[in-house]
Amino acid sequence: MSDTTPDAVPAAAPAVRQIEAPAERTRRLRVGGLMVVFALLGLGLAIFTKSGKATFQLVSGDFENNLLGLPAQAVGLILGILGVGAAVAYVLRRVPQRYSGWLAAALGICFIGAFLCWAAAGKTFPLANQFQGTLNFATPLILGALAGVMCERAGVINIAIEGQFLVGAFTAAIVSSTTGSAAAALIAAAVSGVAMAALLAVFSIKYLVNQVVLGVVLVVFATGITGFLFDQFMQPKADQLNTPAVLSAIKIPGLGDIPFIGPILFRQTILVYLMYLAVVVVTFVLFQTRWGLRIRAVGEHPKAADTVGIKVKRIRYSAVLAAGILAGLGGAFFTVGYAGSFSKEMTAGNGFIALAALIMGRWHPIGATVAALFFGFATQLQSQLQIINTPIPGQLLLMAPYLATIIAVAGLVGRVRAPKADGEPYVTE
Amino acid sequence: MHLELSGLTKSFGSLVANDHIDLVIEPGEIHCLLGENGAGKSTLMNMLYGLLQPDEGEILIDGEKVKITSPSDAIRHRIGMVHQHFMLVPVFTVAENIMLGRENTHPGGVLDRKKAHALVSELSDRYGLQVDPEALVEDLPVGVQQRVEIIKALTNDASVLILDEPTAVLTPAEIDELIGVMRQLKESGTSIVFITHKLKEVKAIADKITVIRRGQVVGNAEPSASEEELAELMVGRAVDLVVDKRPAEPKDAVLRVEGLTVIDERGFTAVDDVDLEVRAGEILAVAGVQGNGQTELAEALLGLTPVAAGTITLDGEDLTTRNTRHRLDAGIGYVPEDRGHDGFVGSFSVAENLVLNLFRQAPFGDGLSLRTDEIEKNATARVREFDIRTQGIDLPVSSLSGGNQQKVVLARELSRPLKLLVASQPTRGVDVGSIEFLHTRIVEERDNGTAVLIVSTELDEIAALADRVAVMYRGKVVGVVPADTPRDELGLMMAGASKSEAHDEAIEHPTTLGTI
Amino acid sequence: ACGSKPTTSDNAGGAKKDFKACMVSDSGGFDDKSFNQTSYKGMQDAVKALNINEAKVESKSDNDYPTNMTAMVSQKCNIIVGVGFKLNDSTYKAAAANSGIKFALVDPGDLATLPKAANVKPLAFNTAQSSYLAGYLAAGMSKSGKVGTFGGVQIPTVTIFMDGFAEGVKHYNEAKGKNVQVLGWDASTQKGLFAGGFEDKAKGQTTAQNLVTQGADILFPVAGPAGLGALQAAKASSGKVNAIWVDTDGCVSAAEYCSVLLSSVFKGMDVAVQDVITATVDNKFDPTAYVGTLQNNGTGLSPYHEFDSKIPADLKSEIEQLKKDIVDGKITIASKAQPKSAS
Amino acid sequence: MTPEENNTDIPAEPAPAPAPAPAPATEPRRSGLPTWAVQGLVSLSAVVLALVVGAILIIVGDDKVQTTVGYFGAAPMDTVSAALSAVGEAYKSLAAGALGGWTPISESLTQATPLICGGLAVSLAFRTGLFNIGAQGQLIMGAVLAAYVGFAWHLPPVLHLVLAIVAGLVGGAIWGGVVGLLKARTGAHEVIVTIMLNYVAIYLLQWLLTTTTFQRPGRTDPISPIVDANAQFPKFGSTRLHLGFVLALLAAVFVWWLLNKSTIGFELRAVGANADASRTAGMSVGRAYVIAMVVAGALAGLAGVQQVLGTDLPLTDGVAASVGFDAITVALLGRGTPLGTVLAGLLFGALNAGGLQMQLITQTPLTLTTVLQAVIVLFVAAPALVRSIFRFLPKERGAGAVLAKGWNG
Ligand SMILES: Nc1ncnc2c1ncn2[C@@H]1O[C@H](COP(=O)(O)OP(=O)(O)OP(=O)(O)O)[C@@H](O)[C@H]1O
Ligand SMILES: Nc1ncnc2c1ncn2[C@@H]1O[C@H](COP(=O)(O)OP(=O)(O)OP(=O)(O)O)[C@@H](O)[C@H]1O
Ligand SMILES: [Mg+2]
Ligand SMILES: [Mg+2]
Repeated sequence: MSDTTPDAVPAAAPAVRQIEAPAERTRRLRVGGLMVVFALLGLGLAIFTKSGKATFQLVSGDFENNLLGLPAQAVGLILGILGVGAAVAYVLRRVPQRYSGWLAAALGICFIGAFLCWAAAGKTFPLANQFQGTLNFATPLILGALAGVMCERAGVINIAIEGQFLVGAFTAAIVSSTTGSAAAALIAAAVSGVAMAALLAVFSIKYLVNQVVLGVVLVVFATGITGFLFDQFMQPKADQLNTPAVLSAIKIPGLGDIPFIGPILFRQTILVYLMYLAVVVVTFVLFQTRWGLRIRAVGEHPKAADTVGIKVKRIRYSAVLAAGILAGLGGAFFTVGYAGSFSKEMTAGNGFIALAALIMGRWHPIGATVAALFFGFATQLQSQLQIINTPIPGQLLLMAPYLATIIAVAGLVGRVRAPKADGEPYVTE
Repeated sequence: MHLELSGLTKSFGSLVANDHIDLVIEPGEIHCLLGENGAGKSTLMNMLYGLLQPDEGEILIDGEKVKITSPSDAIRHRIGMVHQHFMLVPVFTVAENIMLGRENTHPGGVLDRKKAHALVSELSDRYGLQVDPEALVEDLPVGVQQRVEIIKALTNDASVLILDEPTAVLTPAEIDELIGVMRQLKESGTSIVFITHKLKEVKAIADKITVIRRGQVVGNAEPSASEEELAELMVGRAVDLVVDKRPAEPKDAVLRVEGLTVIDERGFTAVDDVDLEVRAGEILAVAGVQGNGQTELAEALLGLTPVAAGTITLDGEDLTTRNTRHRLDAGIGYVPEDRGHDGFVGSFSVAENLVLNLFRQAPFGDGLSLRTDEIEKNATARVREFDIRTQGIDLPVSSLSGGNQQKVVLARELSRPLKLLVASQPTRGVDVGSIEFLHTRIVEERDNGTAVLIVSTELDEIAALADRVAVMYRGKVVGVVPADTPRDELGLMMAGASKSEAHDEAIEHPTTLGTI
Repeated sequence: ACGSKPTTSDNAGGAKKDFKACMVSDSGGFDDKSFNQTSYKGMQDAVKALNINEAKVESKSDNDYPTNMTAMVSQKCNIIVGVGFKLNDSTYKAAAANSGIKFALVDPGDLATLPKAANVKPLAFNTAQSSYLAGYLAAGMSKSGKVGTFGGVQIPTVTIFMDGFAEGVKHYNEAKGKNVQVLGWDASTQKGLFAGGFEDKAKGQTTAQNLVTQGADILFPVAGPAGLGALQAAKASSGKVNAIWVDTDGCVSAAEYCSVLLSSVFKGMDVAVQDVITATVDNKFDPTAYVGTLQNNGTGLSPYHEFDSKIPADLKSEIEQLKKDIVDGKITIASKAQPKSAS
Repeated sequence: MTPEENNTDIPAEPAPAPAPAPAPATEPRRSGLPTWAVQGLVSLSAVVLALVVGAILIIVGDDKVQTTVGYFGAAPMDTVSAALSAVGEAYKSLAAGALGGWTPISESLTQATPLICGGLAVSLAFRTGLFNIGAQGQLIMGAVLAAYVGFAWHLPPVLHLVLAIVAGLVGGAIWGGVVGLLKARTGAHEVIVTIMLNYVAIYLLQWLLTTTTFQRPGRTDPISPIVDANAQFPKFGSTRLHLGFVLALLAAVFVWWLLNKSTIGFELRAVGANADASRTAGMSVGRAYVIAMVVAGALAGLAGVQQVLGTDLPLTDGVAASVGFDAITVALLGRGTPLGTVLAGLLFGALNAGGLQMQLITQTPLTLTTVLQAVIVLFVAAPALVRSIFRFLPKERGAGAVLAKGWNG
């Protein structure tokens, strides 16, 4: 560096911020406004909460012990006030910028707490089961979303998660029924997921098919082919071909005995453990390994990767195929992982929800996982609320998870940025 | 290493980008490639680096024929390259960018970040190229990004290093720094192929100069040749390097900017309390190294970036909160810096792009529907007037050469009545012949009484056009100086020195280029 | 690849009678594990028993009903069975235009509001009656004092089961002075638990699981394939939770779950369909609406199968008695979803 | 580089040999055929290939073939003839059901009607850089409002029909507009919002069908009354084909005009192709998103209108069938252009109509039609693959219309 240039600090180094960027301000007011609305809503619910105790069940199905009884209205009011505090602090910028995310999270917890106090006043709310169900709903979504993360980080759009699910579910069911082996079923599901992924990979990477078109088509194709095979082969011999054994829960010694969370998290099937593993592994692989570095490079700037000697297409193939394993396993959840036999279109749009989770989670494995859990939580909550008979109409409750997702995306997540080269085939001359 | 390119030929469709090119690079020599835009320099180097496959011809290393079918082959043959466009992953850190493709790993493919950091530190110490290994590349100013690119190329221990226009984004001081690195490499026996449009640099460093025109080698020159000689050899005719213009006759201030502050998306202050005035009939050039707020300044003038504080008035009308469309209609013409990104819609036809911000108004639109015939008539006229080389007005603009794309944008903006023209890097990527024409048009616009604001990183262009120069550094205007301020002084101001500091320093420590 | 060509012709049953029975499914398809599937079984039974021809067509969407009905008419069917209330309009329209063809409609909804047609026989089922017995059985078998039910979508053909079930439990409570609770359905407010659809089996299972954690130990899912998720949940509970299936005898249609099924509320659509085809073949078609009841055995409780020995004899005989009382009109069921017979 | 540039003389250097004629090996074969003809040939080949794939499935699934394979060694020709007759029968009935006379043709057109409108909804959004997965929800809302006006109001002829149509357009436009508005205002990704709104719409419909306002009087089933005769589309002769088909074609013409001949369309296409340049040229990207989604929603709403006013369907929770999703495939097959969408809609309509007939005659499951549709689109989207199978096909010049490339528009 020549001595005439004072230093090597970036020219656009963060200057002391006196003025808030207009975009930042808009965002703060938008998010803050939403937070205030929810805070007031929470407070309002607390005011109209029936007096009496809200009982929370801490162990699924245990009505005698492990109950947490709270004075519903008092707790609701406290949470409501805390929530209003958090919202106001956010709007008025009373905490440093980087902690403001925590305020939103705090408000979320306060609101849900106040809501539960309101809904459960005088009743018993199965809290443990709330988390258990969240996990059940979220497991395939997480696997699917992680598959999407792998593909899209490498620059291949994957709208076909739903199709991969269907094929995985079908294969797992048929293999489990014929071999009786859970391992064989899971392996077969993974292999079938890879087969679908191979179609995605070949058509997008080799034949340069528009990846949005391709994804949609693969879903239709998977729907058609599993439907056709179901109609022609599986259904007529359902007693031989469609009686998969469902994986049984395995308790992890030690961990499974932790109060409250042990039974929720560590008495699960192998598939759920594989899901945990997948979250850790995908995150680790993407951000800490050579392969992951290369995957992210080819998804952001394939030409840059090419110029340092990386085989762009080879990395893309490997990422898409590896993702196929995850999506196939996600599909297996629908049959051998949880619900048993296969039926047509049984994945019922879950693959598209996984896609939404992937986008909502900003193409990050942890973000996608959180988004999937959020969705699972909302779905489970609506189901539980239907049982304890809240004044909210059932159909409105059924819509709630979807509306909640829209509110979260519009209010909190906002604009997201996909990997730069996502969807663009790499062509060399 | 002795490198020989023999009869290399490459066509894109019907365009022959490289036509039987022969070139010899001796060990330890700095070999400059000169040529106008689109001459085929990058194409040639991309073939050498394995990014493009030649249609014909061969590459010989130390007399032996080699096939280079991918960059990894080139790397294996110890060829390194700094590309014309950044080959950095913006969302990666410096260290990640540098280790990419040659990662040191722990068992199991886990990245060894420590080693990468050590490598970055080692190289940046050895060549005096300071970078923070942990910084995200997208947060770095382009000059520093270029430094990262150079370090990246150096990590490979290349015997032949190709530098494709690395200096376009550097300050004079940074260019000096780079020249130092190149000399150091040459000492150690590395050969360098150096591509640049700046004749001063060529003269400062070259051992040998090869000139390419329209895909063919048209000759060699000695570093001692004059700039005019080199330019003539490049373009194929005598080139007037100085724009012929009368002194400005400025009138009332048209644009008045007061206390303008722009905060970018990441919360950095990109434009910091800037006051400016541009008068009718004058050209104000905003000089500065890329990334010092000029882009944001121009965008704020157009309403493309929200303003955090300050006011913008045009002919007395406060425009600060008006939208882009209103400002365009109020008489601001705009040539954006990144034309492929902001200037035109590549998949739209030439005719459509020529009315991209005019299509609503008569005669092109009647409120609801488009007048296709008028749009075509306009296109035909503009294409003739601005000598836009295209096979037809209904071809997509993306099929035009860069210079002609730029002409489409300028033709659109200059063909309507303007009060203020804001042009960022108006001639970037345009060949010398067209530069002449475009400069003349801009000066004509000035002479018609339009206020003109040029943003440019090229001191040559500033010298050619400006009536006054405002130098920006870290979002602030560090000074407004007359057009005839010496290059070294401007260069120092671009690095943050105040007017007086720069003046003294320039006399004390002249740069290599400033003295030529 | 090995083996030799069989010599017999596949038309072993000899020439078929010149009669064609036809069926149009609704958009659920013939594999819906519900009324389409059961109705189709009825037609197959008839085809086998009577040695007649058949044709069937599955509808992919609501759009297809009129088309499919017309297609069947052009197939020269002698009787066309439409499945589900969504086919009402197209069936009556086709019937009006083709007086020579007989029609039957499975589950056509409210009989009182159906048009009159001499060649259409509605086949309705008062499953509230049999579900009443199921509710009583469930209440009697519940150890936890809580029983649970959920539906696919809130429509009368679903809620009729849930109504009857809840009333049966209520009757048990009144008769025994107990307080067995029904989770998932409140017959008085007509609010309850729904999975939101019939396809998502995993969702059905979690929904069922939610009932279980609320204490329910007998499940009564009325959600088609999604309801199978409840049987899976019961199976996974290793004996703690049991279930009662609907529409068909679950021990036959979903045999892998027989071990958790106390019984099933069958809806004799297969028998009804077979009967109407048989009657038509015999020229005894009669357009009077058929309502499957406990009395005519058009609906009822399936055998207890594996639970036969576990259900107390007292409970069994009380259920028998209840059945008689319902047949005799001593017990009336309130459910508004019951088919009101044409006046 | 233009030829005249080549002729500028170059001083001090020997004049270079004129550039050799560009005929490198990489240059693909080109023919004199116009682009549309080449595209047509590729599409036709794709259909042929899809039929081959379908034939394999038919053969594999055929009972007779399965039996004869059992003794393939003994009498291989049995298997072959069984296979041939299975495929022949199936495709014969498919063709007959789709094109075999005026009634089948009218049936194909009827099936195509909502697909065309839904496809246009997806296409228009595509051209603006938006991926509208929400045609399903928009269609449902259109059907709800159109049906409501159709059966709850009682108005004179023409007026009633017009108002019902308008109501349907409004319903769809609102449901689509919300997506555009959220995207413009908050950046909420349209893919997420449309997926979620599809679910909201279906649950809303399910709920409405339990209310007395929507239920058929005297019925407790979730089914609405049929709309008044005054609000129904007139039919062509004794077929099911109705005026809605003409509306669908008019809608296509409208979309064509909008995209290619109007100032708004210019803006929409510009935003879709390059949002940054459009913003720089003074266009409001947010406004374009809102407009595109409102119009797309209205088009999908029109598809919903056709479902309830055209084929005299009452409103049920199955009123949308899977039209909204099939519409995506139709739009993609039609490459986002109005004409392409119409043609793709007609093809899919024909396949649907033929598929029902094929099911009826040969008991081939409807899912085969789904497979055929997927494979056709797949091959059409991969001309390189089709060309590598059918070597005689010439290379096509210029790409088709721009479709969204990725999530970032
Ligand atoms: N991938 C490509 N496809 C088609 N034409 C191309 C391609 N790359 C380059 N060209 C054309 O080839 C010619 C040579 O381009 P090249 O990039 O080699 O020029 P250059 O001498 O490096 O110019 P510059 O000084 O602007 O960098 C130009 O006319 C350009 O338009
Ligand atoms: N695939 C392509 N098809 C047609 N023309 C192309 C293609 N790729 C590049 N070009 C043309 O080649 C020209 C040169 O490309 P290149 O990427 O080298 O940019 P450049 O001219 O050096 O631009 P700049 O000076 O802005 O860096 C571009 O202006 C573009 O018009
Ligand atoms: Mg170049
Ligand atoms: Mg250039």
